[in-house]
Amino acid sequence: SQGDLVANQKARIAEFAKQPKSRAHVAFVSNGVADFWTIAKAGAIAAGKELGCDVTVEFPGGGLSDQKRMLEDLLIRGVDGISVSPIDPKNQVEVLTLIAEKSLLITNDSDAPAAPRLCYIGMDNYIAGRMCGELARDGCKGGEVAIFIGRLEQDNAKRRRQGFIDGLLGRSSDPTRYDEPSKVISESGYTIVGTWTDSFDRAKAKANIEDVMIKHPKLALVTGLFEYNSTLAVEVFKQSGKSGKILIAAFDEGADVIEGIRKGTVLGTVVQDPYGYGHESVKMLHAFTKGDFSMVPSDGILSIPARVIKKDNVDAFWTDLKAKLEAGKAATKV
Amino acid sequence: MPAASPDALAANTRAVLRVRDVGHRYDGVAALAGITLEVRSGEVLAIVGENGAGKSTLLKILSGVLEHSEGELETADASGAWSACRMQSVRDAARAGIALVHQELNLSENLDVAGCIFLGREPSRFGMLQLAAMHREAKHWLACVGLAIDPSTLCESLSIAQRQLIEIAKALSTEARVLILDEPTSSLSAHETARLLALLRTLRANGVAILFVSHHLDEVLALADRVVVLRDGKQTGELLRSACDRAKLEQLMVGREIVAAPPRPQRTDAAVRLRVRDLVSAHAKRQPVSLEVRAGEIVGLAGLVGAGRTEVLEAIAGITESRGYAMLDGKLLRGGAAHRVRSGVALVPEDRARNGLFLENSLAMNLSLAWIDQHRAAGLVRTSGECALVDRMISRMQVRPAAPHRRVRTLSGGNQQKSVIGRFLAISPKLLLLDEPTRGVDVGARAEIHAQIRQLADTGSAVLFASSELEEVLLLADRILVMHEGRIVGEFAARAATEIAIMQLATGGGCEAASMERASL
Amino acid sequence: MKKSLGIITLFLAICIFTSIYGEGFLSGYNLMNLTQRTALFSILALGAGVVIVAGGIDLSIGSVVCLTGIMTPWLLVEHGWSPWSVIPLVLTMSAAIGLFHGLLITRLRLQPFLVTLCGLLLYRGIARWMTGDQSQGFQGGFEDVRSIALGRFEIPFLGDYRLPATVIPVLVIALLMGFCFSRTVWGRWLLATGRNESAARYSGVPTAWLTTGAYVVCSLLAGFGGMLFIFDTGSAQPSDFGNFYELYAIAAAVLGGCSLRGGEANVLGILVGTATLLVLRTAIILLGLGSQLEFAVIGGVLLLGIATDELVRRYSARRADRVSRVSH
Amino acid sequence: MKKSLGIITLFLAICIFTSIYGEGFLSGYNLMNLTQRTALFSILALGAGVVIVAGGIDLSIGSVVCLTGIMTPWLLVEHGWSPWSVIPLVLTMSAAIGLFHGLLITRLRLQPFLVTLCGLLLYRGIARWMTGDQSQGFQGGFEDVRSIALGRFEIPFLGDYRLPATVIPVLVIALLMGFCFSRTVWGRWLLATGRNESAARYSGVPTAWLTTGAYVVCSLLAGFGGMLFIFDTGSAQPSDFGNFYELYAIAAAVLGGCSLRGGEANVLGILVGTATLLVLRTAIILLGLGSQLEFAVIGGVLLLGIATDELVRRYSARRADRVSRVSH
Ligand SMILES: Nc1ncnc2c1ncn2[C@@H]1O[C@H](COP(=O)(O)OP(=O)(O)OP(=O)(O)O)[C@@H](O)[C@H]1O
Ligand SMILES: Nc1ncnc2c1ncn2[C@@H]1O[C@H](COP(=O)(O)OP(=O)(O)OP(=O)(O)O)[C@@H](O)[C@H]1O
Ligand SMILES: [Mg+2]
Ligand SMILES: [Mg+2]
Repeated sequence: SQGDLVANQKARIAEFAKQPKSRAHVAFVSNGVADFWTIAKAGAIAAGKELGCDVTVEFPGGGLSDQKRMLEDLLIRGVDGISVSPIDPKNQVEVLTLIAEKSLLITNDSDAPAAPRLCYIGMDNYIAGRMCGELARDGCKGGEVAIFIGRLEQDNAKRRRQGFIDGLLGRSSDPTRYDEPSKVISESGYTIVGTWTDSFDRAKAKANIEDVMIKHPKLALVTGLFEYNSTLAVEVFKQSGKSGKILIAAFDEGADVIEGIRKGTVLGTVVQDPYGYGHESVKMLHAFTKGDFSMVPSDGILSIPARVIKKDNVDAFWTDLKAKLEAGKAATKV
Repeated sequence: MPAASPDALAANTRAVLRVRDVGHRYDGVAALAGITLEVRSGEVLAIVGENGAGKSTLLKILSGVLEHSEGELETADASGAWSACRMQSVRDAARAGIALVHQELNLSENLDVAGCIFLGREPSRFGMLQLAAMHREAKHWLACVGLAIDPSTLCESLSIAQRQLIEIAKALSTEARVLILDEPTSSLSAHETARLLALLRTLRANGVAILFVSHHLDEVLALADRVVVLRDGKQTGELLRSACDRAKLEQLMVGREIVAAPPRPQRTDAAVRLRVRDLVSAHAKRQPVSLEVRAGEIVGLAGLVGAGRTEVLEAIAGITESRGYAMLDGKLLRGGAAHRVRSGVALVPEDRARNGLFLENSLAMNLSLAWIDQHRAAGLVRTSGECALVDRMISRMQVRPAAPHRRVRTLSGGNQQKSVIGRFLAISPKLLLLDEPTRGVDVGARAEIHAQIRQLADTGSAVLFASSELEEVLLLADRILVMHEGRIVGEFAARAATEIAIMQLATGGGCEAASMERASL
Repeated sequence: MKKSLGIITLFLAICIFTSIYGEGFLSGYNLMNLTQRTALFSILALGAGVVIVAGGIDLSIGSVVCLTGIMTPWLLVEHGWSPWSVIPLVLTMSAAIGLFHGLLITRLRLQPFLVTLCGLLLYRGIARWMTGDQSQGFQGGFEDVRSIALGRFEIPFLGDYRLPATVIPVLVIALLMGFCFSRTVWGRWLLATGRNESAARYSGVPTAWLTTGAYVVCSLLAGFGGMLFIFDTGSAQPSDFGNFYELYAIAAAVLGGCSLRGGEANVLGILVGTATLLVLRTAIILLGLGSQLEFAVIGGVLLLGIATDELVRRYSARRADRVSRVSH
Repeated sequence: MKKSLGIITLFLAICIFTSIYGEGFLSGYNLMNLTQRTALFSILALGAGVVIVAGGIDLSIGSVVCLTGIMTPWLLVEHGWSPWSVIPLVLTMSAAIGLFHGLLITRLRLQPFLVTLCGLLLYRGIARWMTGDQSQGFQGGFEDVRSIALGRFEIPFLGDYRLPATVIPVLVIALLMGFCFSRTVWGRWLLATGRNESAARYSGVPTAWLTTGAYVVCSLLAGFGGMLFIFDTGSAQPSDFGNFYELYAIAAAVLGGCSLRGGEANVLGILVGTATLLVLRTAIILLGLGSQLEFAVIGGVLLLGIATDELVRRYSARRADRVSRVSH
């Protein structure tokens, strides 16, 4: 029946071709509250302005049940299409199905292949994680490595972490592999001493890094797989005089991380393109309301790949991002 | 059981509860030791003693509130067979047919009157309340104690005296074999007291065993068949009614005779300190009240329960908002209680547990709380002065035990009352208001407190007090104002007043009614 | 009814405002969603209410929701147990948690706030440890069991409104509770215990057992609620499932007229209080205010609501006073 | 001192256990970190303590931390204000928040739980709305201002232990508070108000002002704490900064011996209570237990600790009783 639902949605899009919607209303729903999503919001709003359609952006702050509630409420408002980043795709099939029944569904940032989504916009977190792992492998030849991440329940977090481990250890590419977070992994000269989570509490996240430095004094490299984990690693090392002594392979574009890359205390960072997620989501949903299905690639995945930012391309990247954010902010105010 | 005539009394009595060598320790300190006595049906056994003598402790042991640490209790069943019993909870005592009226009020005030009376023993079928029956019965017991209120009134809205009567109704409603009353009359006025005593006589005639504690020796003498005297936790005497009189009891209790203070010279020339005009308390619909108190004068407010004395005092002290005005030394009193205490107006509240005491704090803290503000230096407490003050007040008020660091909860009721009065006497207010100042205080200490109040008046302070005890009003006041249904209906100079004349005004009725009540005492 | 007037007015005001200025508030589908969410949260709020009436507080509600909500799919899906053993087991476990709290509070005389705060940490910790921080879900299965929460009854003439099945247990619990408080001995005793524990004890009320019972009921309802929540959402993450639910539950109960001093019960008020909180959340989305404003709006509206309620009450008390004085 | 014996013992037990079985607990760097974190959280806990002493509760602490923590870099970095205007402004604002709570509670007689719960939602909501959910940070700048929190004093003979500068304000506040409670009229009044508001009023204590003052102090300290927290971490996200800190602060105060019934103050206890909570968190990492177990371990250890404390107290009371009876 999932196939039916996809077909059903496609039929509705075909209807739109005959009778295009005059002014579409589309929604973009994140999986939480973060800077990452503010950038995505800027992209979504910018696209809405370019195309002349209404855009509602929602950030659920309270996990799964909060996201479910927001999606249900958006359906009540009668939005024409929703682009959502499901928190737990395996188990959220019902609410996603509901969206497909009442509206048009695409996913962003983390995919839900089992749900009747028309398209997935984003990148593979496993691949992005691998990029980060390989970045670390290039910059640090062996030693103890610690992983910090907000929490591990999210699918994208799990894949990202696994990608990092596989990339660092130079293993073959296998997204289904899973290493227990509490296990110490010693392979090919590296020892991954553990993974620490903080449930988004920054004071706790900072304390985690400080405490792990005590428990593992020989730490060679850490990675912060969520934006603030990297930022805090930069901060802690600066405060404890370990800058440059313990290397950092970062994720996302925290201001301190960018500064660190410029100074050379951070190896580099893997950035996704949240602006693109937002922008392309709105663009695609808007196209649907005009009956246009051509933006969807044949495999149903619109890939917006991650990039590695190092010392050489950091300045160009930063100015571009700033400009986009400013534009987004201006658009929100209007 | 038919009502027994007085001479049949002895034949009718039968021991129902025996106490043998009972003692109790609080945290290792003995409060009661070697008590041996017998409680008989159809007899009133009065227990008297100074504050802290151990009366309440004994009664609590008998009613299962406290578990005794030494000695034995025995009860007799209907056939007269004795069995030792351990009273580990109020339920055990209730099963043995024993009910207690506590010295301190203990009502769940969110319930209605009927709910309070039947709490723990509600008429029910499979756990369902039978509300109609409950209200019907509640009405009956309320009528017994002479309280004309609807059983569905919330207890929160009642005055202290009314709550006290409800406590009594509650104990009566258990139809216990042994009825224990710990100072039931301390907040009742003569009218209610007379009624209660009559009721207890009827119960006695019906074969109920009654244990009765009171600091009012005339009540004891009027009611008791036997009197047990306690002193420092020990039994110092057991007398038959026929063998005791007031002087003898005082001697046994206090160890000396109490001499009445000489009458004070009347002050009619001194300046008016307190002038109250058309005062109406905001939360009650009452008539406006006007009165004056001169410097050095002690004025007593007499009246029945609910006459509105508390309201007048609270309005003057700024506890409740009011219309009209009160002036102290020609200056209008403004603001709330805090402000007025600073300008020299202090009120000793009626409900000491709720409005007076910090039960979990030390005696010292309770005594010095008002003083520290008056004698502070740049916001700092003068600690050495504070210690001296506490010691001084403990000896002046005769608080026992004289341990400044004891939690006030562990003091006996009378000593708690002394510590509240002490707090306000310590600041020598220009205007001292007292609401039932010696509730629960023993005869010796009462004379002492009266002396302290007189001493304060002699320094030029004005004193206005309300008391339900006519005896106290007559003894202490220079001038007496009588209140009835929220109005001041009369005024007497102390010398010209008699109990009968006051009662006549207070009840709003004829002279006969009042005198009959006195006679029935 | 009269006691709940303030909260009912606030509730209606929000509903009317949202249906005028928002989109689709009165649609059957929205009303159905709101009924469902109110029903789910009410179970927790009623539990919180019982403990509050008894003069205590239970901060562990959210964590019990988490533990039971996580355990249910964990046992069903990961361990393949049958629903017939899982449901009784989970409910027994939550009752046992309540018993544990109650005994610590009444026998050891520990402070309820501390005991249940430790519970807050402990049960979520156990849930996280048990599952290794993995989210748990039904993965599309167990439709039959989940219909306890997902079932809908058709109601004629009401368009696409269908009555959620969860309403039934909630109504049963609420009616039972209302009946208990007003008509049974135990309800009376609980009210008395909540206001003045020693007075109740002196009257022969078994206060320790009643207090313990209140905690058992609260945890049991939290456990039952947790199960319904997971049936409803389908999956949950141990680290955030049920986070802050205790605050919502307590807020709903207090908003509904249960004073934290204990001894005041108002079942209708609790239900309306819960509904108010949830309608507010939906209103924010339907009015298109954006989720950033969610917290600010809920906080602000509630504060305004309770302050106005108090002011109106005072004003009317003064008026009544004046009227009766004139008539004197 | 004697009152805090239980919590001090628990604290020492955890420290000793961790230094034996964990790695690097006694290293200067770790002790420095612990000092710093304890200092930061103590500020909140002391504030919570003042309100608890006054017989109230403040659930908005975490949100005030969030608001001030977010506003400081927002004004400094985004708006380019000078630290000389930002710091006073932020502190004034937090005091104003406390005043607002205090007035609502004392003048309008609203329940503290409800008022501060609304605050919890409101201030975080304002922070999120103000910044558009964008995290705020110093972006490597403002080293001089941040040294309020990041400064370290060399101490001879103590290896790589350096004393965090935050200890100074904390000690000042704690000493002042201890002094106030034991020596000043206002401290006495506050204790009296917390115990029996009505009796305090009859005794001439301006209870409404004292209660209001307690809320002002609490919010002011929360605001100051929030500023130090952001100076310490460098950046924050409005949706999660300071989440649950009120519970930690209240737990620390209660653990340290402040009864939620009010009227009991124990400044030393509050400090040790805070340290206990934070040492526990570190212990979990140094013992290699993994962060999944964090909640369970903290909850379990605390529960064990308070239960043992109570049992020991009872046992010793009974012993004292027996001894005095024999000696009689
Ligand atoms: N809870 C307690 N803990 C410790 N000591 C107590 C406690 N209650 C009473 N005491 C002490 O026991 C002694 C007897 O007190 P009790 O209350 O029985 O006196 P009482 O005869 O009823 O006095 P009063 O006439 O003042 O009511 C007193 O010294 C009192 O301080
Ligand atoms: N807190 C209260 N709330 C509402 N009504 C009250 C309250 N206190 C007293 N009343 C009512 O006000 C009336 C007057 O009570 P008040 O206490 O002033 O009388 P009183 O002369 O002091 O008598 P007593 O103190 O002997 O009962 C009483 O009938 C009582 O029902
Ligand atoms: Mg007594
Ligand atoms: Mg009175």
